[in-house]
Amino acid sequence: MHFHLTEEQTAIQDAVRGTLADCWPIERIHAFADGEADFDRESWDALMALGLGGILAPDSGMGLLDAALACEVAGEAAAAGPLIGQMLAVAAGGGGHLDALANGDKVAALVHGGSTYVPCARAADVFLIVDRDAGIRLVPAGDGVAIETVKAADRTRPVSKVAIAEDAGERLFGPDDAMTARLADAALVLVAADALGGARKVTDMSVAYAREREQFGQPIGRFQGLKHQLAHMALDVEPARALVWYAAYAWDAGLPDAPRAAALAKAHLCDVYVRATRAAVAAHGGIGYTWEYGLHYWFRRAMFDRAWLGSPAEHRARAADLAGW
Amino acid sequence: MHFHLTEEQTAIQDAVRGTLADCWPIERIHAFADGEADFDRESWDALMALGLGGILAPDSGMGLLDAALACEVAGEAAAAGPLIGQMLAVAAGGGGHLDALANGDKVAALVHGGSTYVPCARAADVFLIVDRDAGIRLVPAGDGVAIETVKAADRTRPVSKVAIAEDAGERLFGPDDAMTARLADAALVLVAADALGGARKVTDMSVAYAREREQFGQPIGRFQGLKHQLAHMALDVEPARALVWYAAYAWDAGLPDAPRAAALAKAHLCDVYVRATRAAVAAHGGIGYTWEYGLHYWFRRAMFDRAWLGSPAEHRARAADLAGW
Amino acid sequence: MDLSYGEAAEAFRAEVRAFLSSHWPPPSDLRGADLKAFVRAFRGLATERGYLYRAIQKRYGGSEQPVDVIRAQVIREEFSRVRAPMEVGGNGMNMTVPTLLEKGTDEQKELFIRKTLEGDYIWGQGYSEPGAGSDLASVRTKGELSADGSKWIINGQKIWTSQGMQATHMFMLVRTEPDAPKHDGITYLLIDLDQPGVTRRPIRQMTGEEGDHTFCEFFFDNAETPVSWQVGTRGQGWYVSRTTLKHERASIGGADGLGRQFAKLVELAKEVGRIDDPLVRDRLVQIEGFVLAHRYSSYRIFSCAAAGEDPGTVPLMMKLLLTEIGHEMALLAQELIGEHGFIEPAGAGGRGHRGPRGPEKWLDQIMGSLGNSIAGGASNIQRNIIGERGLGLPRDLAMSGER
Amino acid sequence: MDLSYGEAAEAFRAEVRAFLSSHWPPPSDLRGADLKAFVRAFRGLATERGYLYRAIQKRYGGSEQPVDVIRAQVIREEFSRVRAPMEVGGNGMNMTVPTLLEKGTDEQKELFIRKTLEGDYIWGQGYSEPGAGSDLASVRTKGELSADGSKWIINGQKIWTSQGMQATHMFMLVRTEPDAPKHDGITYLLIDLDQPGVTRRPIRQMTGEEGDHTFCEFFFDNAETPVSWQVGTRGQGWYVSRTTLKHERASIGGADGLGRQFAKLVELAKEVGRIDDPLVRDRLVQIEGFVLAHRYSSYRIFSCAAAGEDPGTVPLMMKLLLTEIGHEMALLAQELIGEHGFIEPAGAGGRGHRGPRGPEKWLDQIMGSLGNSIAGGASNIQRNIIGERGLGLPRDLAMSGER
Repeated sequence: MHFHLTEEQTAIQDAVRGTLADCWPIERIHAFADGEADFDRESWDALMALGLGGILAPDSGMGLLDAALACEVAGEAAAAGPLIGQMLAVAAGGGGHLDALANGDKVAALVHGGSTYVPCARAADVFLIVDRDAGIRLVPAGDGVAIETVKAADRTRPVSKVAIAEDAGERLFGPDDAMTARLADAALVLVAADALGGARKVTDMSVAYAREREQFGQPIGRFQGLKHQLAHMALDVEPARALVWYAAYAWDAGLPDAPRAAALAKAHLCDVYVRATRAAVAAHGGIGYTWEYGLHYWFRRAMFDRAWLGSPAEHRARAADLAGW
Repeated sequence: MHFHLTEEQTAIQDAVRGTLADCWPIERIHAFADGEADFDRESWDALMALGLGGILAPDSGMGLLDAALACEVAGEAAAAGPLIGQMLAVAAGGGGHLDALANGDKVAALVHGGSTYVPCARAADVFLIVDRDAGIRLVPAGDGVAIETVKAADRTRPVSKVAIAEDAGERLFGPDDAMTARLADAALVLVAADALGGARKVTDMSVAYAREREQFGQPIGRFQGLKHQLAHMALDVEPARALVWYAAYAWDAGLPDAPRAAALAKAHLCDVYVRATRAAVAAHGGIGYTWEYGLHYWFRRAMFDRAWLGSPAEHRARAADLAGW
Repeated sequence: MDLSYGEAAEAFRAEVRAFLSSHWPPPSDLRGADLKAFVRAFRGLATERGYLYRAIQKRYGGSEQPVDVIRAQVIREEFSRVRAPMEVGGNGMNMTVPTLLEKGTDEQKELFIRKTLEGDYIWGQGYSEPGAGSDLASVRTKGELSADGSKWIINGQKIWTSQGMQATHMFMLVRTEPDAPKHDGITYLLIDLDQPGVTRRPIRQMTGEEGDHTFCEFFFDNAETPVSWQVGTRGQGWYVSRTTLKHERASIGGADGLGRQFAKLVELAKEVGRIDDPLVRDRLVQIEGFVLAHRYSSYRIFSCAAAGEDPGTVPLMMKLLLTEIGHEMALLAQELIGEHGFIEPAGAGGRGHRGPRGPEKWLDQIMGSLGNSIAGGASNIQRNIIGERGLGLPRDLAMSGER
Repeated sequence: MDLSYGEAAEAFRAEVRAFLSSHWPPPSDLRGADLKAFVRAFRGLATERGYLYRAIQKRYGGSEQPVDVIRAQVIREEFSRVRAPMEVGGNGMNMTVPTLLEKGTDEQKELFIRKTLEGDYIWGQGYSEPGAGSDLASVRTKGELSADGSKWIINGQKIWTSQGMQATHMFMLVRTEPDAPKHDGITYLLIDLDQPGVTRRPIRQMTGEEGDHTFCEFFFDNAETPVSWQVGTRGQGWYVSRTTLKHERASIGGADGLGRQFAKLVELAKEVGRIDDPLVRDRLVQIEGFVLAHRYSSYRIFSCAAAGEDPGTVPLMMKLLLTEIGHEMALLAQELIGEHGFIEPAGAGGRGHRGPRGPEKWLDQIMGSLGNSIAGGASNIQRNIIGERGLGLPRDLAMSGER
């Protein structure tokens, strides 16, 4: 029985955390957010140098849990770059680009079947379309792919409008292939992990602020009103971590409840993330409402995670169906 | 423009409140709750002596708002007796018993169409069946009415199981008669008023307790945690009062949105009542959980009000339909 | 109960309508300075007729009318129906003028009130400081008398000044007696912002907004103001400011605005094809219950005010109720907009992006609803107010020194 | 990650199963005292084999096994699978025994531990007093030494003693030095409840329950206990009791119970024909998210314990999480039972009503969920613990004197 992180996993998370702390201090996030790019090569290369691109490669010896741990830290750091798409493209076999994708030379963006919005699309060399009803395709950028730049709300993973011709690229798996559902499930778990990291980050920011900031001659965290609100944020976030772990574990172990665990984790964590970011702004008061302080980057990521790949209500309805109720 | 109580209305409420305070000190509530009766003649006569039975008589010069103000105080006092049924039977014209109902000599129980549970059924001389789909009937106790005593959860308005023959009694209004819908709406407003009174009562009990009770050398109401919980109870209850007033006013004035206002008030206040009673028990700690302290009587009334005449979800669905969404 | 205003009010309404129909709107070809002059003249006429600035004496440019909340409401309704300009808004009318009327010298009243209500002086609020927030009495901006005793010399920083880019003047709290107890060392000053010692910087908010109407930070570096512009006694500024805050609280509300926003939420549900979803219908009616509780409670407060009766505790709750309903609406809006929320709405972000606004415009409300908890006293302060002033619970230990 | 227990554990499981299959269940015709004797003998055997009382030394009747949470879990699973009796429960095992093992004298250990784990002594908790609640240190029950110094004479009242009707003994906090600071004047005593100075009264709860297993009030009127039954130093009882409370907290949890209750809620939705209602489906899965977060977090805590690693802050949250999930389930149950909730469930109400239980049985859970906030520390105390111990926020001013 082992249901907590191994020393190695903790060490990997720490390494990714360190790298991302170097890449994305708040000033760099500001600069990226106010720029026009949807991708940052330097930070991407640093992550890829850690081997994150190849975590889900068939022979990596790692699994979705390891991928989720990396995505969690990316969510914490509000990192730019289509990490989830990259990992899944590799998991899908790479369609002839496996090495270039695993080492990050090529960039893969994830396209949710039926959605026209794609994060980091302008930087992508290939598009991985994951569609439970239509299967999985890998489409190289270029012919058959039309990209329209829009003003994105999530400034750290800006979306573009993308239209892909139906016959473009290569179909990797059909709709009935088990891999299609598995990759769609994996995507849900990785978004849930991103949400977990973000929710934990804004909780930590709020707690740190409440310990420092004084009002009426007291650190504001001494007041029960705020203290209980922070306790509730932590209560919402920390136990939910185990949902992500379980969903990733179930996927790695091929347990029968893996699809349901993925749907539940996506729905639950994305709700948690939205609640946590809202509570964090309230806990900070005025400063949390400024652009400069930066809480809004996570708020915007929470909005994105929630709606991307289907809303919580949608996945809860699926989870109810999957339970056979 | 007048959207608050007149001096006269306040005086009537105070008179009813005073009478009920005499009738129902907590010891009498305990005794009634542990007894077998579903009716208390003495307190009933005291209320009827105030004229509450006849408020909705065609010539009373009063209206549903006045009836609601009385029901609110009955809810506050956790009073026994089928006050709502009595008022509505009179509003329905009394089917030949108008005077005896208005002065309380005869007792009317309200039967919600389709439901088998009827509060205070064993004491009833007549049954007023209100059914939006089948119209309104008045049925005398006796032949064609079978009553089975059950152990009721709401100890202050105990229900029985009642089966009434389809051809029993007299049909007062058909399903398409406007009075049928109007009386069904009035019933919703009166239950909302009962819920308002109960919710306000348990809030007041909680506040009083928080001001008296000391822990850690402080009145517990000084602690922000509890203070904010009590503020939220008050915030939930006090503004909702105006929903009851508006629904009663709209019914009295025959405004087109009266049916919707009734549905909304019933749904909203019954939710408020359940939340308030739960919060009150939590605010009191252990003592609130004892039988003797008596909070549970309002908790049980809240459970009853919520489910009686249709759940909040049911009336919200109706309200959405009535809005033409 | 009766929601009509009565015959006298309807007669008055007819009078107001007649006035409006002959003086508003301006000729459709009027532009720029001409339009401005027209509006100014219109306000003058409306004031002469007793429709505007009713609480203000004639000598300061008001119409000096007896208190009549029904008439005031009729005026609001009729002006708003034809979109005619009412009183100049902002901190000047809400805070400076009431404070001056109550605590100002005759000279100050002469100097500031008329100019404020004619819109020439625009006032920024100088209460909050970085690191102060809800604890306004912890002011650190310093005021020192000049050597000749004629001027206050001001050094420090103020933050969260609304309309900061337009403001011509500021009312501010400065610490003038550093050794006095926290609440007793503060002085209330008025200051002209157009001077070298004052620097202003717009604050970019989380919505990205940073235009003419955003909040500002102000830096004071030996800024000056005459001693005669001090309101109330030296060292008693905290108590002067308390008057003002009450005025601010009373001016926040807006049942109509909330109702309009709720109607838009229903429209959004239709626009995105979710209006038939039972979950959405249930949530909408749940929220509407609170929206209507707020609306009818505002009727109740209004009705008590009109009758001169005590409305009880419910006025203390309106601000927090509004904030909480805003949160609930935001959460449902987030559910409804779905992927539309991936796009920044036009007009936001300060990068000059303009254009038509689809469902993504709800992003403004979604983030804006968070701003409500901050403006005009944070929600936890509101909860304290309800608990302490409304329910009579004892004050916090940490604030037992506060008044 | 790996939720299997590994080969060694499975070998151990086989051994436990073999033991159980030869010693449980009792012959089906066994009744009354014979059945009791069988159970007692079974526990004795199971202890000899090292399955029960693992943390307790052999000399006191335990099996003195090395700490092995995996084995302990396997034992729990296997015993529970065949419904075999495990350790005697209640306050005795959860609180008295751990306290005695840590702070008791040899005489006390000899005297009480074996009798407790064989079920002869049943312990009531004597902490709460009327008017004390979460503030346990405000004990007012008085303890005074007898003239000859051999006995404590106890006067006062205790409340919320679980299993109060069965209890043979009580561990209690009494104030022995009225002039010492609040926390330093308390002594921890053990007392025999079978004496004239002790009166017990069952507390009827809001569910109506008032049977053998309800809480009690105890009144002490010159009750006595030998000085040798005092645990720890005189005046240091508060600190002795702190050890105990930790044990209690660790023993509350129960992911399986919560999961079973959730499964029943789903059954209820089916039973009342609401399972196809989209609102109900959505609420069910929302709640299930929390139920599973609780379950998997208990795996996480268990796994860390098995590996001897620090599980972080999540153990501090499990009690409040459970309480809050209970509330959410109660609210949905209230929606689902509808008119079934008009009937008191059989077995409740103390009026001897017995019979089959339909959906109305949820009334027990609905009211019971409120009891959770009270038992084992009120929810606001749990929130303080999470905020202060979990997040490192500073202590309340009012409690700055507490430790």
